[in-house]
Amino acid sequence: MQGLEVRGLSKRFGGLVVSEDIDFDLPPGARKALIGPNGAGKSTFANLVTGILAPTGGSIRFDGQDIAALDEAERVKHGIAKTFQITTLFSGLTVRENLRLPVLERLGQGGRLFRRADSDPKIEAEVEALLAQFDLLALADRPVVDLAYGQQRLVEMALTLALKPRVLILDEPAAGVPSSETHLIIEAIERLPEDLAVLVIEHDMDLVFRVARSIVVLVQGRILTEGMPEEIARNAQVRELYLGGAHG
Amino acid sequence: DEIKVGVVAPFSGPFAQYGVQYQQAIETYQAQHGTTAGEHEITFIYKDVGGVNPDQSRALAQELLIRERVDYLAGFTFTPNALAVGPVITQSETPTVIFNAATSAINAESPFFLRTSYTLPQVSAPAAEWAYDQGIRSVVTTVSDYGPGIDAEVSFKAAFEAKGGTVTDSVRMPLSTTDFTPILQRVKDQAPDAVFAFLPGGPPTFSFTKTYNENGLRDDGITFLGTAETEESNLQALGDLAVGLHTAYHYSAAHDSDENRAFLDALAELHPDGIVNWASVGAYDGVHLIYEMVAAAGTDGPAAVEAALGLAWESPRGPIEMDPETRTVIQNVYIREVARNPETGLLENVETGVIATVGDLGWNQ
Amino acid sequence: MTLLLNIAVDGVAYGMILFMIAVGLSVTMGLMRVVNLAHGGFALIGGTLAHWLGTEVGLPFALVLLGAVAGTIVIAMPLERLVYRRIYGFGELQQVLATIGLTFLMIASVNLWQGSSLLSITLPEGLNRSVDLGFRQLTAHRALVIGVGALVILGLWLLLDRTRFGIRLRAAVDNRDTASALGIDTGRIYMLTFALGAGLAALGGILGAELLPIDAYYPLRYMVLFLIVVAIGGLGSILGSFVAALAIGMIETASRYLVPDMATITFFVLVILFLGLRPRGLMGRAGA
Amino acid sequence: MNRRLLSLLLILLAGGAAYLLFPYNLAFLTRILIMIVLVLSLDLILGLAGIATLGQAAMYGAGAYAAGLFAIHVWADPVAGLLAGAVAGALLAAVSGAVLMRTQGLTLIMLTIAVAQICAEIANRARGVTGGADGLRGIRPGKVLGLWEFDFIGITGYWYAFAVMFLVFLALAVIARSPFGLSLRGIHESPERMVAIGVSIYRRRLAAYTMGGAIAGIAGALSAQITQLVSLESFSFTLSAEALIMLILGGTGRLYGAILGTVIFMAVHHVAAANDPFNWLFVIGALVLVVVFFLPRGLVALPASLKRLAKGGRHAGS
Amino acid sequence: MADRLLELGNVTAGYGPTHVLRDLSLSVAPGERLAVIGRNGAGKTTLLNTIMGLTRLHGGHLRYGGRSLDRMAPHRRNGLGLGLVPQTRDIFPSLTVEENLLSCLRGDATLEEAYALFPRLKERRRNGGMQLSGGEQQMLSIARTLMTRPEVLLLDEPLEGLAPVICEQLMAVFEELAKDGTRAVVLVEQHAEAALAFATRVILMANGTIVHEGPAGDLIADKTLLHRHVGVGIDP
Ligand SMILES: Nc1ncnc2c1ncn2[C@@H]1O[C@H](COP(=O)(O)OP(=O)(O)OP(=O)(O)O)[C@@H](O)[C@H]1O
Ligand SMILES: Nc1ncnc2c1ncn2[C@@H]1O[C@H](COP(=O)(O)OP(=O)(O)OP(=O)(O)O)[C@@H](O)[C@H]1O
Ligand SMILES: [Mg+2]
Ligand SMILES: [Mg+2]
Repeated sequence: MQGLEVRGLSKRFGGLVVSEDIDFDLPPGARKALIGPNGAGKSTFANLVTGILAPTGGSIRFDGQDIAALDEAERVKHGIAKTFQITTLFSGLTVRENLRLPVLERLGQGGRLFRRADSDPKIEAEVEALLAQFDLLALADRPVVDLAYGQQRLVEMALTLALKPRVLILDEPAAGVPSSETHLIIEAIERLPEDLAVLVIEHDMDLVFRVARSIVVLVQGRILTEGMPEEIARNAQVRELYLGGAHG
Repeated sequence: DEIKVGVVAPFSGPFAQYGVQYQQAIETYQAQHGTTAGEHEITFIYKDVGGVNPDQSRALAQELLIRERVDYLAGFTFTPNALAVGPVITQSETPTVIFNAATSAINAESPFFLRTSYTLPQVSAPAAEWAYDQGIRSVVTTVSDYGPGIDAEVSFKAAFEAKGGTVTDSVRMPLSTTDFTPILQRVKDQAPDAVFAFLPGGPPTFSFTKTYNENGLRDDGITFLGTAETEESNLQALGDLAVGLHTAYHYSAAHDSDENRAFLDALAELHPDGIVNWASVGAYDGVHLIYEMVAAAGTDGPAAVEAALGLAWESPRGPIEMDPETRTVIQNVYIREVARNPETGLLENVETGVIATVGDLGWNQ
Repeated sequence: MTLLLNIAVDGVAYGMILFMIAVGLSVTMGLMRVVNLAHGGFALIGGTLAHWLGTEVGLPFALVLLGAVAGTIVIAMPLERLVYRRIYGFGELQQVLATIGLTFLMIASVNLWQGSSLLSITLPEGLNRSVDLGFRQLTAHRALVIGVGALVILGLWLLLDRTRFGIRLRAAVDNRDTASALGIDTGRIYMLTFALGAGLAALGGILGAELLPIDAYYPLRYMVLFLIVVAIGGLGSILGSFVAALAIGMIETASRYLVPDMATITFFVLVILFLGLRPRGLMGRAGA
Repeated sequence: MNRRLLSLLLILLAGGAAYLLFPYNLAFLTRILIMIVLVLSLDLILGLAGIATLGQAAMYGAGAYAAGLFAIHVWADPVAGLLAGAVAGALLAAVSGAVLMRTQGLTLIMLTIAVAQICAEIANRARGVTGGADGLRGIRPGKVLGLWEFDFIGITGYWYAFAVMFLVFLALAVIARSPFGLSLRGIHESPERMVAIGVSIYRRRLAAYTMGGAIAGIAGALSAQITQLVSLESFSFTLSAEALIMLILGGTGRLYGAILGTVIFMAVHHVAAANDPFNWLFVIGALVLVVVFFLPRGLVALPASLKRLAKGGRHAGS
Repeated sequence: MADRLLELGNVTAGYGPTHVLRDLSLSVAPGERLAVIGRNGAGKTTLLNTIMGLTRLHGGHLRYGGRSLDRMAPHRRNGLGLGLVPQTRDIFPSLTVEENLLSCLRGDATLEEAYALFPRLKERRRNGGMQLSGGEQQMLSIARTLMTRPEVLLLDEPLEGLAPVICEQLMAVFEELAKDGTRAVVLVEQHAEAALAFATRVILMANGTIVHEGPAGDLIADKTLLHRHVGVGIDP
């Protein structure tokens, strides 16, 4: 099988088991969501897959190749990218520069010395397109620190998309974005290339139910259940542990 | 007419004391002997080199020569600073009097270098000979691990062994050493007759001598032999622990002669708080040499050097003579012992005798 | 055998002196996270006051110690208000620049007041005497430093780990605005802690003067040494600094006994190896 | 673009003006130029890539000794000597950087200091090769490009150093705006994110450190050729620290800051030390504090601050 | 007791020299639940920060229970009864969870209270603050502020990153808080729906000023109001 295959993955911090024996597949074109109570281990799972954390056990394969030994940067080069739950941007650089950097790196131009960073029309066009897509054109030349938090979330999304990943993990992409503007993010997700595998981690159920075709529920580091959105919404256990009364 | 002398020395930083002492000695000389030599008015221009900084030293020398049009250079506390001006003074034929820098090799670098201080072999070898004559047979040498220290170690050892003594151990101490206990404990365990030390002035000397006493080397009867360690600007800070330390050196402020007393009195009149040590006398004699050269040859550099060679005079440190070959003064080396002056209550280096009259013993090494 | 004992005794004594001198820096730079290159400056002020009180005013040693530490704190408080308070929020580089500038001013002031020669601190007769350890002697002075060092580490541990003050201090350092919004009087905490750091600097400067004698250029001469102790110990950890100081004392002492001429290289190579393998130092907190 | 050309022109003009205005101080001006090269190398590492170091003198010293030994034993050609210095600086930076670039913050600073101290100690102990504490002497550089002999007044030295400084500045100006330069700023701002976009920040930082090492080596080589003597002090902590002060004083990350900071610092030092060497530290100390408080971004921010002041705005916050 | 706890009159404020809030006036009465709604960058966070004393006040005045806050340091404002849960959570990273709470403990507040509200935190109490998951950090941040026993609780998007069940539970806690009529809650929330359900009164912000103010009921009744003023709609 192609795409991301996780088998028996586990992670422990000292005595604390945060991921336990997780089997998980993310084939090309997938639109999955990962939900679960706070501290269930969702971000940890994302970090294991992207290589920020090293697993205690289990295997991670991508397109048949074992990637468990690769470091974070190498996995990005393989096409596995993730947004940060807590915004992590180049705060002193302008929005435009923030987007230019990943595009340059993706095209392997990041180490070039003797040409200007903004001199490649193709790269610039791509940057402009991203700015337009996330409604950031007006802010393009402001340093990111000056932006309000919600605006930074948009830059965060755009920056990750600039890597043109094949597996995209979105850790709470809508956090801090007002409900009126989550549509920007939902549309961005919907416009992603068809064969891109997407995993969304989110507590905003509106977003989850809009974009996910399949939902995985994680509780205490274990997969509780997986299913179509309607099934999950009806699952009594999930409602009790996670959803509460609001989503019926 | 006016003849200018450029003085390159540290006037700022941790070594500013040198510059201050040069300046005080120069002013004292001029107060005593007037500001003219022959029909020439002599003025001094002071430049601050900061510390060991050959780049700055050379740049200052150039500035003095080109902009101030000086005819003589003087000062130079550190060897690299002196060496850096070698090519410059050779080219401009400028007689340059070294007040302090003590590495033999400097004078070989240019025929225009003259030195009124001393070289390390000049005092360490006599120290070795004196020690042997006192019945000391085994010595451990402890020197700071850098050029001057190694020069001192080598010449002490050579002289001591030539006499028939044995140097049982030679310890080279890193310059960064702050705690000398391990080194002196090691010396103590070997129980030699004496320990010969060479340290740069200031904090290391202070800690070393303190540790020498506190770790009981003195009580064990291990004689301390040194050179500049008890020099006057540190001496009071060393306190009672310094009493009884032996050093071999070419100048003590307590030297008993009319010239020295006149020098001290004149200096005290100008600078009541001034401290006099070997740097002062190096500068004082240096000025004397410059006056002699100016009187004899005016601005003619080569002729001035020619006139200086072989010149002899009575210095506050005793009789000295400019060696024609090495261009370093031939002088007495005294053995001294630290004691409290009963009148002033201050510590001083009491000369107990002349142990040799020598020129630069390191010249041919 | 005696050699090993010698190394142990001298290493501990030397390490304790290092600790006394560096612990103030561990407080200001490690805990308060201000790159305080002026640490040596406060030690210098303490030492200079001690010199002055001892040799010119002629007070007995206990009063000298007390007076000099108190005097340093009195000088440090307004400096905290005028200079440090404004640079806490700055970047590291600005802090480097500001504290270096301050150090220059301190050096220049001492230079103007007392000149650039060694400033001796008179010890009472008792402290110059030696204690007999059986196989060798140790000066009473060093024994005293060992005792005071032990007290300081105990006191600081209690203060920082066992009191609300310690928790609030760490909170204030982590995020000043938030701490303040949560009701913590960060200004007062900073001032008190800084005063503590400066006082310790003075105490260390005076007690350590036997090895690192005081003169106007003291802050620059020994800056690297202080920084190494704190870096090896790990930023933000007093206990780390303590262990580091002892370890450094041991290593330096051992290498000076065994291979004196290679001691410098040995020492720095070990520093590189250690920090290369453990970049956070012995007990550094995350995020340092 | 025009503004950039203009400022390059300004540097050239300043170089010419200094030459005409201070014809008797060429030796001092040359020292400033050499120092600028060193501070520029620091601006690349610290200003752009955010690598804090207090050991830039290690590469400076390596370059100086390499150029000196090269001139004595191999070839006296100055330009070849510069290359030797650059190679030595780059080599040392690459080798030491292999360990150093894995760390940051205080740890990194301490490691850089340690490297410089080790270099100094090695040079001290290898007396036979380096001359130890007396210094490496006997360096007699040949004519620059076979045309200009180093003269007594220092005219050749001045223009030679100026040309080198200018070329280094130009190269760095290009690098700063290149993708590589942008990525260094990215690493400076957020290393975590840089990794997350697929960059091995270790390798990037090492590359920057090596480049900085080469430039520092060039500065050292220049000083060896101009002074014709290399001393252990070229490895000194003081030199590293002063270079850092000059850079922060001028303002980091903008190259002009390196020039401005160095010129102001050294000029103030020169004048203050000439007038009252004993107390010049007061002047420098005060200058440094004034800059931190009123121009936290360094002297390069002065024009902007003045403009704001003229407009009647409040004083610049940080 | 005054009928107004907190009063802002013509406040102009911002970060450094820039103005973010412009000429803004507002008051909060005891027992009130006030929601603040606005687009990204409208100045909601800046408003709370200004009340707390974390920004630079350029003009206008603030009063609390009749006392002027204008030149008062943040910690004293907290002492008077203002408590802020910051948007960025701002957990103290070098403190453990328990120490984070201890650092703010005031009056009769106890750790047990916090742990009862968020059992998760009790499980993690020896963990470093920064090792918590995003949602756990949010819990800690809220609990920490509650430890200071605030009279006026300023909440900057407190539900962000929390599981839906927890959100419901928290809203109930906040409601309870304002119930006894001496305290008030100011809630900044992106999700207009949740905010309106909670609040008794709503202000809409745009470009650093208040563009609409009124009972929550008005906005629920007339959905176009929201859209007109701040471009924020309620999802169908
Ligand atoms: N470095 C660490 N050391 C110890 N415990 C950790 C560490 N990192 C995470 N944890 C713990 O692991 C658990 C899972 O954390 P994780 O961030 O994966 O949760 P999550 O599912 O993303 O939660 P949320 O929805 O709140 O973001 C948490 O309880 C957290 O406290
Ligand atoms: N620290 C800061 N320095 C300078 N400007 C800032 C800072 N923080 C915010 N701003 C600016 O102030 C304005 C208001 O920001 P604020 O954070 O108050 O908005 P907000 O309404 O809370 O937005 P969000 O919903 O995204 O949290 C924005 O334009 C932002 O760019
Ligand atoms: Mg999470
Ligand atoms: Mg906000």
